[in-house]
Amino acid sequence: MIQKCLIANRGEIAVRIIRACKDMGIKTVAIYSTADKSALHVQLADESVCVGEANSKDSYLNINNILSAALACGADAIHPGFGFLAENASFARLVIACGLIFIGPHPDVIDLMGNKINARNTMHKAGVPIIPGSLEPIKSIEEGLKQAQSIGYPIILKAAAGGGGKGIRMIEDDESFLQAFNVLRQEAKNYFNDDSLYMEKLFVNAKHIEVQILADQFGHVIHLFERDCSFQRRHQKMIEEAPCHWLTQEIRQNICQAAVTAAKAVKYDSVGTIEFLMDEESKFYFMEMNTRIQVEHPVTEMITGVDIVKHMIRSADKQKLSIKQKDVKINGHAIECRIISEDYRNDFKPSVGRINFYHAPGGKDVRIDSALYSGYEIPPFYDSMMAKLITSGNTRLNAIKRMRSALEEFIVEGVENNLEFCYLTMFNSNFVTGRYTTQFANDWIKELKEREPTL
Amino acid sequence: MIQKCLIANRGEIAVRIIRACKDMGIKTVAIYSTADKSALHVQLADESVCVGEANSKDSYLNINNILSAALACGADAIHPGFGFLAENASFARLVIACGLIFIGPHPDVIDLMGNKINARNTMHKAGVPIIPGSLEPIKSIEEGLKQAQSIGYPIILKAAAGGGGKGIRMIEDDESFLQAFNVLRQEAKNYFNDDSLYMEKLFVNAKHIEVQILADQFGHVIHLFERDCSFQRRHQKMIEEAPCHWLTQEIRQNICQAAVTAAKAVKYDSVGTIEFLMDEESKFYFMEMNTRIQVEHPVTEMITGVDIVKHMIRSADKQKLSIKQKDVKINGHAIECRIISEDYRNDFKPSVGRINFYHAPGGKDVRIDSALYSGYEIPPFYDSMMAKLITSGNTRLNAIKRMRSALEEFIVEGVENNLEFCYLTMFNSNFVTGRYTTQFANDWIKELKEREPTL
Amino acid sequence: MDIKSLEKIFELFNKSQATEFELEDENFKVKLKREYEFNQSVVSETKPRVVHEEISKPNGNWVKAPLVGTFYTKSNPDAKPYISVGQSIKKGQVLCLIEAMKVMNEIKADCNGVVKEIKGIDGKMVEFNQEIILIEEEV
Amino acid sequence: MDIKSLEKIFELFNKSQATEFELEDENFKVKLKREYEFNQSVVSETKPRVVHEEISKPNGNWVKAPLVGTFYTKSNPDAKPYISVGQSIKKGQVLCLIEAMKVMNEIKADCNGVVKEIKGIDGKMVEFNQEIILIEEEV
Repeated sequence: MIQKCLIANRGEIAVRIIRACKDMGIKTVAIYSTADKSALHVQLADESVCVGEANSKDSYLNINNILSAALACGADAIHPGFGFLAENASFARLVIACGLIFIGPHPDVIDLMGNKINARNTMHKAGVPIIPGSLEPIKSIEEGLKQAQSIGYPIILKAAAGGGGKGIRMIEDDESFLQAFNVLRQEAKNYFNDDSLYMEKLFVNAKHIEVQILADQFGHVIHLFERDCSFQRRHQKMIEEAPCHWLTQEIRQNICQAAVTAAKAVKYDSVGTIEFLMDEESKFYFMEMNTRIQVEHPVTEMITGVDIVKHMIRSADKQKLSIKQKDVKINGHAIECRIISEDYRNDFKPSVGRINFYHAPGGKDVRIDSALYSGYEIPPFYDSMMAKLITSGNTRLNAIKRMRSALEEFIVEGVENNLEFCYLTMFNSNFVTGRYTTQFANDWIKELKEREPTL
Repeated sequence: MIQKCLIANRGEIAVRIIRACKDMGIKTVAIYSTADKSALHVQLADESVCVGEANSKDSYLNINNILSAALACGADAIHPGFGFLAENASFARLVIACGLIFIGPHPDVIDLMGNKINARNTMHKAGVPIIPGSLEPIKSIEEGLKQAQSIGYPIILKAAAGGGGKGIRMIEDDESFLQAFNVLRQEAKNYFNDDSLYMEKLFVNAKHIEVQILADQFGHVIHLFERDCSFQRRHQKMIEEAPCHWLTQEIRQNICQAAVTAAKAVKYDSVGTIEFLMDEESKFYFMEMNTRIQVEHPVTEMITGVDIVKHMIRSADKQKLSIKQKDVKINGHAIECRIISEDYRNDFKPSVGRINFYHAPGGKDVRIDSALYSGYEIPPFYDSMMAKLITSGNTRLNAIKRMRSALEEFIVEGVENNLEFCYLTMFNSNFVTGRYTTQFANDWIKELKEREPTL
Repeated sequence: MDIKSLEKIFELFNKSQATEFELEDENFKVKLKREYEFNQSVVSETKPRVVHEEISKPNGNWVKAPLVGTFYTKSNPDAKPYISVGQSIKKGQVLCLIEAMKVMNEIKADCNGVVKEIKGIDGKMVEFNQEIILIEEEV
Repeated sequence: MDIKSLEKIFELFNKSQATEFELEDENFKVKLKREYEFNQSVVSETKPRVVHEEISKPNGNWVKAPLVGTFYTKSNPDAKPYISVGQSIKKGQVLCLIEAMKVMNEIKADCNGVVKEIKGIDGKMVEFNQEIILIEEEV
């Protein structure tokens, strides 16, 4: 049984994990950089250790200091959260080599799914539909051009080791392919130290649908239904919901079953997500697998009641899944808005500073996962996500209405933020009908910009 | 269809009702006293009207000003919340006479249930078990003495028009009966302008169990299961939970059915609560009916998912109940702590002042209904309840654990409060086992006081 | 450095939006600093009213609505208004009506004086304590 | 400076929105400060440290832990400690060990000086940047 867990992260996800640990009677150790001395996760944990300078690479990515802290504090497990070291297989292996439990999947799966080409191949073999495109790294610019022509433009060119919206180019024609190929290859080398590229057909009006998976170390895999994460700006999710309004029962059944097949194919043994693209004809294709807890997990928790983080900890602790597929039911609808310190009127420029006044909404069917408090100083070194606001309702429209009034109540003063943007979105008719695709957010932001003088 | 609702209340319940109205697309009018100019409910409503001086009788009980405000603003309905005018039948009749909708039951039921002797008689006739005691007002001290002797001490002497913990005496023997009778009669006259008294057998180790009722104007009545409100200090509830841990399925079925019978007997047509006492042999007796929304309604909302306030508004708006008894299921367990500005170390002395810092807990399964914000000045004129913290879990123990860590996160600086008291209670073994009765809180407070030097 | 000047400096500082102030001359040096007011937005709505009262006080006394209701300047739509700005009035004279629960309540002057301003709007609601008519008292 | 004026100054300060006040003239100097209170509880834990640094700074420079690990004053349990309070040390001299990932890291003096205080505790963890040894530099 895990007795003490070090949380190798910061912000609202560190707070989320600390809360889960407290409920389970697990002691918590927070880590922090010199810039995060008064961050909320530090104050909520039982113990805390400073692991380095403000810059992530010196602190939240400082594997030596993090492991030393875990060992010196007597922690027996490490939860990586998301981002930072969450999908770093070498870190996971080191954690295990130190005799600690890594709260996440087996490092081999992280490796396998981290390389997007290997992931595509694995899924293809398992019979899970993948997006038309390369099955191995593109050898040369000439070969790539041929491949692109045979798939048909537009295509999307990606770094095999990429992720999180980085190392991606949309390609419209031969010319832009020739221009982009070597640039992206160099970028991939710089960012990920791996210059392998591959391509996929680009679906312009597609839905981003992902299925939440729970698995244990005894071969049990269940799904918690799907999320609709099509609201994206530059491949970054902003608003998520569960379930996906568009799906028929039959397609829901098929996509969730495909996700379970995918997870079983890689002997998945933790909490994870299978991401799919769904085209206008409701055909879906495997995109990638996230081998970690995700930002948007609360919408699934809201509609199923299942505590995903607790299950992740239990699975890592060699416990069997305590629920069966038939126990999981969809109850209503949930929406999440990521509250970020970015100025939506100014091209989402990040904003830092002191939260002079913070007031969170409350009441029925409202959940806040936040790392903020009145007087907190947002440091300029990390991600701009400050909080997540999640609402639910019997119906999708009720969840939207709840979100509207929760956003009206939400006050974050001192930094620019996207509260107003989210609020406006909750009245956009495309959003309200739920018939939006991955293209929508960009168009909507453009439209808002054009209407700005009249707003 | 109700278009605009005036909320004749303040504090967290006003905020709660405003939120429900917003979700339903109903415009809201807040009323406030001169002392409540910057209260949260005023800021959240679409409009607000000052209705009088700080003292409740000049503002929140100022029927003329409240009705004028409703008419002048074009409101078509008034929600009274709880306390203040919520169980004032004359007010309800005036609201209706003004052509407005009173969001509550028919005034005749308020009257009938407001007189506790009539309520007992009505229930007795309907076959609902009542506590052994008087069936009509006690005519004289001599007759009362005889009655008390035949019931057997201890008994409880009550004002027929009383409520909210006022106009009540516990009587141990003949001597204390003779001492108390005339004093209480005078008190009843002063407080309620009605000196009728009655008596009931006093159950020392009893559970206070109440059943939430939903009804409409078409004769439909359903229950939302029971709450355990046995945690009371001086007849004031402090911590509530749903469902009651102690009940077998059979008893639960019986008590809920009795509540439905009770509501049908009085042709109840709104949201209400039937309160029962349950003795050590699990026999239950009707105590009284609350013809209003109650403070503790959120625990029932947490386990059933049903929005009680919305149903109350719909029923007043002549809509049929949208759910059936078979749709209502208990899902897990929920606990509520009333956060009050009282100093538990100092005999729960009320405390007023400025909230220098306010930080509410968040995360999964946590609900806050609060009227606080950083910088808010608590006025000395009203109830000491500042906020309600509600947590839920798959099991009662999980709800308790969630409550513990939520209380750890909760910061209210500037006024004395009972956060620490609630926190300590969550570790008390009698509370944790759930085997506590109405006697428990008083003993526990005494025990804490004795242990105080060592705390 | 005398207290009078100091008083004035504090007053200027308090009224200003400055968060820091320093003054140095041959004889003395003063320094003032304040923290940012963190809940400005929430309480700001009450501020204009305060400022307003301060400015208008010197000119007279506001008659405030003693009850909630509909404000009328005349007894019926065709009648002449009870008062107009600039008019002299006598103690006890009717200034306006406030209708509440279908009852017309006459609001009367509690001193002799001159009407300086009428803020209540004909046919519109007035809140409790709302300033409706400004009277400069005759002395 | 008489008590009356002081009283007045306090009064002005208390009433004002200022959190800091300084006044200096030929004869005297006054300084007033108040804490800005609203999030006291949340940030208070960092305060003792700040105070400590202010007090101890004049006496020397703290050697801070450059990594997270276990602090040792000696190379093995039976050895003599590397340094003791009062001892003179030379630049480059080993002051202590910090063990991290089973590697012993020698922490060396970056100046000549005298050991004034050892805050690291033998066998206990040190955080990044934690003050471990206070050295008064020799000049």
